[in-house]
Amino acid sequence: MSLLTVEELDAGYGDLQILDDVDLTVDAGEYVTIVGPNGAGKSTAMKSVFGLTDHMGGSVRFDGVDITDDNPEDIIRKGLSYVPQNENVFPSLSVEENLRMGAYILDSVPSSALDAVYDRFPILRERRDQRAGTMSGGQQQMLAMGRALMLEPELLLLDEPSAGLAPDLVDEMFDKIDEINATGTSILMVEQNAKTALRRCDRGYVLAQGQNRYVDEGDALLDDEDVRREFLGG
Amino acid sequence: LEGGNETGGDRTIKMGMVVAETGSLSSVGVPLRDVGHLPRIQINDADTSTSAEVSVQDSQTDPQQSISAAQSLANSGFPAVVGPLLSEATIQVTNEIYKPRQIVCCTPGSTSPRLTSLDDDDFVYRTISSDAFQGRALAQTASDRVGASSASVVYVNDAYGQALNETFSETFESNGGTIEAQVAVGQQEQSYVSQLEKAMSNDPDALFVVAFPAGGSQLLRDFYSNYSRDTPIVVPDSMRDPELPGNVGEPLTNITGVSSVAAGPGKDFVADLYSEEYDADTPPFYSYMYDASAILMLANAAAGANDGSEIKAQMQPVANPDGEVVSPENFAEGVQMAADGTTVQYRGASSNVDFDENGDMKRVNYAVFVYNEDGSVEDVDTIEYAAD
Amino acid sequence: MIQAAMQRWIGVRGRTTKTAVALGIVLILGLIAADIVRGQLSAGTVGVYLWQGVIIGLVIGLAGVGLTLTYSILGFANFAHGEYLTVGAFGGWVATFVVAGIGTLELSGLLLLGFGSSEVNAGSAGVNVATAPAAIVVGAGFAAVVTMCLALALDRIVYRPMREQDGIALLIASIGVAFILRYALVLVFGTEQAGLTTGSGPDVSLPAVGVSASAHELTLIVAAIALVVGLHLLLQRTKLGIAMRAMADSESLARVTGIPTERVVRDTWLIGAGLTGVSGYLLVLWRGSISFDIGWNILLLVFAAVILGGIGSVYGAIVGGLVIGVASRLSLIWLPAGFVNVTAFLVMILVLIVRPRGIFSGRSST
Amino acid sequence: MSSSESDTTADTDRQPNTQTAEGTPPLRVEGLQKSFEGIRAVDGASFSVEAGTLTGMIGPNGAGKSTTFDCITGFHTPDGGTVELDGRPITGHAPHEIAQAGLVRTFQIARELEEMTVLENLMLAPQHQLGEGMWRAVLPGSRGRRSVAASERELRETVWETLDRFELSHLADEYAGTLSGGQRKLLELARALLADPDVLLLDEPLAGVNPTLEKRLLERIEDLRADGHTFLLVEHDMDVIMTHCDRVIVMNQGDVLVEGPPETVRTNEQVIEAYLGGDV
Amino acid sequence: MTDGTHPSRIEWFTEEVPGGDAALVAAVMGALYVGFTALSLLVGVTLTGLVSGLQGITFFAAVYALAALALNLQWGYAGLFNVGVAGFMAVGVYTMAILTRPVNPDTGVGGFGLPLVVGVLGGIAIAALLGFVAAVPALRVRDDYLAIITVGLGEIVRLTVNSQTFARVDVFGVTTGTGGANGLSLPQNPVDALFYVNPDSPAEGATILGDALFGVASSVGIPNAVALSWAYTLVVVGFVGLFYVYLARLANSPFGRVLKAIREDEMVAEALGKDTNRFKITAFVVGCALMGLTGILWQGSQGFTSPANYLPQQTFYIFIALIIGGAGSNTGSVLGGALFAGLLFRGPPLLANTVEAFADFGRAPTTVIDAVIPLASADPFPLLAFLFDHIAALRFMLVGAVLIYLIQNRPQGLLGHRKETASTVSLARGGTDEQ
Ligand SMILES: Nc1ncnc2c1ncn2[C@@H]1O[C@H](COP(=O)(O)OP(=O)(O)OP(=O)(O)O)[C@@H](O)[C@H]1O
Ligand SMILES: Nc1ncnc2c1ncn2[C@@H]1O[C@H](COP(=O)(O)OP(=O)(O)OP(=O)(O)O)[C@@H](O)[C@H]1O
Ligand SMILES: [Mg+2]
Ligand SMILES: [Mg+2]
Repeated sequence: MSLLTVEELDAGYGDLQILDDVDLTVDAGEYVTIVGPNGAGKSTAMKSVFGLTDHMGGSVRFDGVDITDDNPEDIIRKGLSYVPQNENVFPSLSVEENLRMGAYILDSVPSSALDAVYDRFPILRERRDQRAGTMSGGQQQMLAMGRALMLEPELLLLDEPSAGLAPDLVDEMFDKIDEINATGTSILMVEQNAKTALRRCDRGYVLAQGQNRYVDEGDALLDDEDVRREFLGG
Repeated sequence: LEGGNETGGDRTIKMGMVVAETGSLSSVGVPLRDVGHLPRIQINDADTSTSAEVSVQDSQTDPQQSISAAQSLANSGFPAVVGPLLSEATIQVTNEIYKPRQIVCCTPGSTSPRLTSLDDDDFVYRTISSDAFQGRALAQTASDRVGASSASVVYVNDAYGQALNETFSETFESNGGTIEAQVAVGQQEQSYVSQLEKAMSNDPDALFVVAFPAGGSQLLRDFYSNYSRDTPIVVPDSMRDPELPGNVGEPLTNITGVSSVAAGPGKDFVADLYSEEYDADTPPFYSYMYDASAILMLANAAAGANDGSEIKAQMQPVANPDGEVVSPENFAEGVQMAADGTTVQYRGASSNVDFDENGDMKRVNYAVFVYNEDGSVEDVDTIEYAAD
Repeated sequence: MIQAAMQRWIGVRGRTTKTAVALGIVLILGLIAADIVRGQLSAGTVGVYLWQGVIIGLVIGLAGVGLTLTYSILGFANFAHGEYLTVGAFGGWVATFVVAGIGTLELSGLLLLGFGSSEVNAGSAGVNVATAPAAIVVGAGFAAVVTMCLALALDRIVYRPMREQDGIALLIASIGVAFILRYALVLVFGTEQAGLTTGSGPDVSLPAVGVSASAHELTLIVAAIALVVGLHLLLQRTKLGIAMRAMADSESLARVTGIPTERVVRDTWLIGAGLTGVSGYLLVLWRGSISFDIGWNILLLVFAAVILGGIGSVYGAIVGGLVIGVASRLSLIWLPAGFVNVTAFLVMILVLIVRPRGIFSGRSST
Repeated sequence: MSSSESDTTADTDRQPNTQTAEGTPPLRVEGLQKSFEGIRAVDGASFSVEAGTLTGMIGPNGAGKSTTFDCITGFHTPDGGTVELDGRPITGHAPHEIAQAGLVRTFQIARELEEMTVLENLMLAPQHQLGEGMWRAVLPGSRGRRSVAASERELRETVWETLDRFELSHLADEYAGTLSGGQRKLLELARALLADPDVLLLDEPLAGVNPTLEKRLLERIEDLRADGHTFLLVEHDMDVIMTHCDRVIVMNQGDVLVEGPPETVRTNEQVIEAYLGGDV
Repeated sequence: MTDGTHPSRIEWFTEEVPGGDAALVAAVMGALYVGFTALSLLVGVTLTGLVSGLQGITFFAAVYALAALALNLQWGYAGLFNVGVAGFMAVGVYTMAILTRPVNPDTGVGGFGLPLVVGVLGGIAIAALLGFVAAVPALRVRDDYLAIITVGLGEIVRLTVNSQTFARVDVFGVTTGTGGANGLSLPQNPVDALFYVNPDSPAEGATILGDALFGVASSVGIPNAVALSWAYTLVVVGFVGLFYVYLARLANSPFGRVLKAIREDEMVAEALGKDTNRFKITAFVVGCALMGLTGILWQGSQGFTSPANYLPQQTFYIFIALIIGGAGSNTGSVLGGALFAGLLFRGPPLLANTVEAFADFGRAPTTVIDAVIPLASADPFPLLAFLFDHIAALRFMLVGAVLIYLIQNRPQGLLGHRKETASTVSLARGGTDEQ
C-alpha cells in the first residue's frame, strides 16, 4: 500500500486555485521526484501535503489515514518532515538551536540524532554556535536538511535541496539522499536539477500549470522526447 | 425650530456644561459636573412654572474637544454654558464659539489672569477669582503667617501652575523674601523625589506646592517619606481636598493653604445638598461650580429667553446688589421671581458673586486653611481683596 | 556633499563611538565634581538624583521586560501594555487590601481600593511591607494571575483572529484594547488617585552608596533582578525560550518544523503578562498610590527603554530604563525641572544615533 | 530636495561603455578582505574582469563569493583591499553610488519588492529616470510631468518586452510576493538587466530556474555580452560555466585559488579537489 | 495580506460609485451630512445649529484629511513611521505665531510683526527643517525605532513650548516667546479680510463679497459668524484638493515608485542605484512641511493656540484616520479623515445627546458595586443609569471597539486593497491613458 496518497487535490491561496486535480503517490521506501516549469505548482503541492495552503478539494492520506485537514504539528508526529524552498532556517538562532528545534515535539533531544546529523554534515558541527542567518547560502541549505532529519522521518519532503550547492556537494547531497532513502525513509522531492534528479529517483512526476503531465519511472521520463524538449531544456 | 421667546407661562431654562469627564482633569471634572446639576435639580424639584434642562459635553481636558463640545451645545440651542475648566480651553472656546455664536459662558475653574483682558464681547464670566490675587495671598501667607523668608516652588507645569508660580514668586520677592528654586513637575509623574530634592536642596524655610489632588497626593507621599515635616508647606486652593490626608496616609499638619473657598452665605447649604444628592463629600471648587451654574440660570430666567445676548445683558443685574436676595437656599423661588420680572441679587455659595466690568469677581475672599491631625480641614483666617 | 559627509561619518563611527561615549561620561562626572567643589551642589543631592534615577530606571525597565518579550516574539508593539500593567496592579492590590483588611473594614470599600468609600483609605488599611508582608506576597501573585487571564482572554478575542496580519495591524488593535481597558477601569474605579500604603517600610541605610533606601525600594530592586535574570535564562536556555525566538524569526517555518506555535504564543503571553502584572504591582508598592492611568503615563518611557536596549533583549530593557532614568534625573543639576522628560527623550535619540539598533542590538520585528 | 533636479541631463538610453581607458579592466579587485566575528569570509582575494566577457565565479559553499559581491557593491565595507571600476576606486562607496557608476548586482536569495506588482518591480530598475526628481514628478509642462509621462511610456514598452522574454507576462499585475521560487529568481535577473549597467554581478541567478527557460536566458546574456556588457556570474552548474564562460575564477576559503579559461580550470587538480569532487 | 473573507460589499461600493474617487468622497460626505442632519433633527436643533454643525464636521474632516494625506506620503508610501505628527504641527503653528505677532503688544508676549504670508511660509519652513533634523537619525534606523524617535521629538517640542523657560525670551532685541502653558494668540484669520473692510472691527462694514455672503446668510437666518466659519472651512477644503493633487502626482511617478521600493526593501533600491537617503529625506521633509501647514490651517481659525493641543493622542487620531482609509491610498486618506471626524470624533457626543433627549434612567448609583447588585433582583435601571452617567468613558471604549473591529475585518482600510500602481501612465500593455 502507498505511504502517501494525494488524490484529485485542488488547492491554492485565498481565492486563487493553483493545483487542479493533482494525484501523487509515494510507496514505502520509494524515492519520488517532481519536476516542472517555474510556477507549475510544485512547491504548492508540497505545501498542500503539509496543510499549508487553502484546501479546495481532493484528499491527502498518509499510511491510510486522512491528513488533509491536520495541522503541521500532527503531521510531523505521524512521521513526515519538510524542508521548504525559501527561508528554511531560523536566522537568529544558532546552528545547534536550529537543529534542536527540529526535534521540538520530543521531550528531550536525543544526542544520537544530533550526532547523526553532524556526522552527515560536518560543517554544521564546526559552526554549531554560529547564527544561521550568517551562513552561506549552501550552508543554510544543509542546515535546513539537517533539521528535517532530526526526527528520522518516514517520509521526507524536499523542495529543491540542491539549489545553490557546489557541484561536489550537489553530488554529495544526492548521495546523502540516496543514503537516507536506503535506510528506509521515503523521499518526495522537487528539483530543477532535473536530469540528475530523474536519474537517481525511482519514479518521477512532471507537473505543469497545476496539473499532472507525465508520470513514469525516472529513466523513462529522461528518455521521453517530449519531456526532454518541453521540460528538460533539450 | 427657533428657541421660543415665551413670556410668562411655562419656561424651560437651557444650560450647557463643558467639563472634563475624561482626561487629566477628570478626577475633579466628574464630581464638579454633578455639582453643576444641583441648581437644575432644585428648580425641577420645586413646584414652580419654570423648569431647567442641562446638557453635559465632555471636554476631555483638551482645548480641541472643548471647542467641539461647546459647538455641539451651541448647535442644540443652549444659550449659556458652564465651563470649560482649563483656562487654555476657555480662551480657545471663547474665540471660536462663545464670542461668534453669542453664548454666555461662566467658568468655575479658569483662573488665568489672561481671562481678565480677553476680548470676549462680555460673553465670558467667572465665579472664581484670577490667580493674580491668589498668588499674592499665598505669598502673603508664606511670609506673614508661616514666617518664611526663603521658599522654593514646586508647581505643575500647566497654565494654572505657571501663573501661580509667577505671581507668588514676584510677590514673595518684592516682600523681601528669596526664592530658592522654581521646579516644574508633570501632573502624573511616577515619583517626585528628585524634583523635591532640587527644591529642598538649599534648605528653604518653606515649600510652595502647586498641584492637583491626584498628582499632589503622590508628591506629598514622596515628601513625607524623604523629608522632615518641619518644613512648612504652602498650597493653593487646588490642594484643598478632604480626601487628601487619607490618600497620603499621613497627617498633613505642616500644610497651610490659601483657598478662595466659599465665603458665600450658601456654602454649607450647597455642601449638604450635594452630600444628600450624591452621598459623597464635596469636591474642591464645588461652590464656584454651583454659583456658575446658578447664576447662568438666574440670568436666563430674568432674560426670559434662551438667547445669549439677552442673558448676557442680565448677568450683572441679577448678580450685583439691589433687589431681592436669592441664595442657594431659596434658589428655585428666586428663579421664579426673576422670571416674573422681580429685580434680584444673587448671593451664592462661593461669595456674594458681584461681577466687575471684565466678568471677574469684584471682591474675592481667601480663606487660610490648615489640615488638622485628624485629617479635617479648618479655616483659620481670611484675606480679602477687591478688584483693582 | 551632506551625503558623502554623512557616509564618512557613519564609517568612522565604529571606532570613535566608544571614545566619544567615554569622554562624554568623564565630562559629565567632571562637571558634577566641579559643581560640588565650588559648593554649588551638595554631594547628597547628587546622590539622591542618582539613586532616584536608578530606581526609576529599574521601574521603567521592569515595566518594559514584558513588553520587550511580546514585542520580539509576537512581532508587534503592544500599546495596551500600559493597561496590562495597570490592570495587574489593580487586581493585585485589591487582593492585598482584602487580605489585609477583611473583617475590620467594609468589603465593598476594600474591593474598590477605597474609591467611593469614606472608610477605606491608605491610612485605615495601613499596608506596607513590614506590616502586611503576607498580604503583599498574595497581592503580587494575584497581580500576575489577573494579568495572565486578561492577556489570554484578549489574545483569544482580539489577536488570534489576526494571526495572519502584520505587526502594524496588531499595533493598531492594541491601541483599541488600550482604550477599552483604560476606560473599563474608569468605570469601576473612577478617575481619582488612591493612596494605598502607609509609609514605605523601614529604611535601610546603604553606606556604600551614601543613601538610605526604603524597604519598598529594596523590594523593587530584588524583585527586578530576580525576574530579569530568570527570564533571560528562560529565553536562552530552555526549549520554550528557543522556540519563542524561533517564532520571532519565522512563524511559518516554526509551524512546519513542528513547533506548536499557538501554544508558544500562549506561553509568551502568559510569561509576558505575568511579569507585567507583577511589575505593575511593584510599581504601586513603590509609589504608594494608584490611579487608572499609571500604566499609560509611563508607556512612552517604557517604549523608549525597550527600544533603547534593543527589542527582544531582556537586559537591554533594564539598561535602557537605567540610562533614561539616570540621565533624566541628573539633568536636574543643570536644566529646569520641566525638561526632565525632554532629557529622557533626547538621550534616547542620541543613543539611537550612535547605536541604531539599540544598546543590545536587538532585532526589529514589526 | 536640493539635488532633485540634478538628473535632468541623464540619458536613459546610455550605450554600454565599451571603450574604457585602454586596457583598464572594468572591474579590478585587489587584496580584498572581510571578516565576521573571527570568520575570514574573504581573505585577500584579487582578480579582474575583462571588458565584454562573461566571467564565471565558482567555489565551494562558504568560499566567500557572495561576500565578495557584497564588498564590491558597497553592501559591506571591506576590512582591507581595493575595488576599482573602470580604473576609478570605489572601495567603501555607498551601494547606490556604485550602481550609478555602472555596476549592478543581483542577490543570491532573491529579494523582491513584495507588495509591488511585477510591473512596478521592473519599472523601478532603470537608473536616472526623469521623474525621480520631486518637482519634475509634480509640475506640469514639457520639462516636468509631461516629459516624465513620455519617458514612462517608452519604458513601459521595454518592460513588457522583458516580461515576455522571461515568461512573466501573465503575472505582470500580481504582487511580487506571490511568485514561486523560480519566478522570483527570474524577476531578480530581469530587474538587474533592465537597469542596464556596464558590469553585472549575478549571484546564482539560475538556481531554481527550469532548464528550458535557463537555456533561453543564457542566450540572452550572451547577446548582451556581445553588445559589450560585462558579466561576473556565480554559478554552481558546471555545464553552464563550461559552455558559456570566457574565463573562470575559482574561490576557496576567501581567496582566489585559480583563474583562467574554463578548460584549464576544469582539469586543475586543486579545483577538482576543493570543488568539483573526484569523479569529474 | 489579502484574505478573501470580507471583500464584497465595501469593495463593491468603493469601486462602483460612478464618477470615480471625487464622487466617492462626495458620497461619503453626503452620507455623513444626512446622518448628522437626521440626528440633529431628532434632538431639535435650529437651522443655524444644523448649518454650524455641518460646518464643524466638514472642518474636522478636512483637517484630518490634510494630516492623513501628509502622513500617507511618509508612512503609506515610504514606510517612514512618523509618530510625532502633533509636534510638527506645533512647530508650524508656533513659528507662524512668533513671526507674525506684533512687536511689544499690550497683552501677551510679542513677536516679529511680520506679514502673515511670511509667517505661514516660515512655519512651513521650520517644520520642514525640524523634519530634516529628525531625518538624520531616520536614515539609520528602521520602523519601530523611527517611531519612537519621532514620538520623542513630538514630546520634546510640546514640553519645550509648554515650559516656562521659553515662555518669554529675547531674540534679536525682540521680546517674544511661546507663552508657556498659557498659550499664544494667533493672528486674525485672513479669510475674514475677504468679507470685512477691517476684520478687527466688523462694525466698520463689509466688503462687496461680505455683503453678498451675509445677505444670503441672513435671508435664511444664519448669523454672520457661522457664515464666516463656513468660508474658512471651504478654504481648508480647497487645501485638501491641493494636497491631494500634489501628493497623487508625487505618488504616481517614478519618485513615488522609489518610495514604495524603500518601504518594501531598501537594499534593493540601493542596489538599483537609487540614492535612498535622498528620497527618504525628501519624503520626510515634505511630509513634515505639509504637517506644519496643516497645523496652521487647523489652528488658524481659532485665534489662539496652546500646548494642550499637541498631546500624543492627536497623532494617534491621525493614524486612525489614515488606517480607516487605507494606508498607501491618497483617496483613502481623505475618506479616512472624513469618517474619523464624522463617526468617531463628532458622532458619539451627538448620539449621546440623542439618547439623553429621549431616555431617563433615574439617579445613578455612585459605585459599580451599587450598580450591579440590583441586577440580582432583576433591576437593570441602576446599572443603566450608572453607565449613562459614565457615557464619556463608554465612548472611549466604543472607539476602542470600533478600532479593533475595523482592523480585524478590514485591515487594509477602505481603499488599501487597491493596487495603485506607482507610475505616471497606465502600465497596461500598450496602454495610453495617463493615470
Ligand atoms: N554577516 C556574517 N556574519 C558572520 N559570518 C558570515 C557573514 N556573512 C557570511 N559569513 C560567513 O562567511 C563565509 C563566506 O560566505 P559567502 O556567503 O560569501 O559564501 P559563498 O561563497 O557565497 O557560498 P555559497 O555558494 O554557499 O553561497 C561563510 O562561512 C559564512 O558563514
Ligand atoms: N502565497 C502565494 N499567494 C498567491 N499566489 C502564490 C503564492 N505562492 C505561490 N503562488 C503562485 O502559485 C503558482 C505556483 O507556485 P509554486 O511556488 O507552487 O511554483 P513552483 O512549481 O514551485 O515553481 P518554482 O520552480 O519556480 O519554485 C505561481 O504562479 C505563484 O505565483
Ligand atoms: Mg517552488
Ligand atoms: Mg553565496
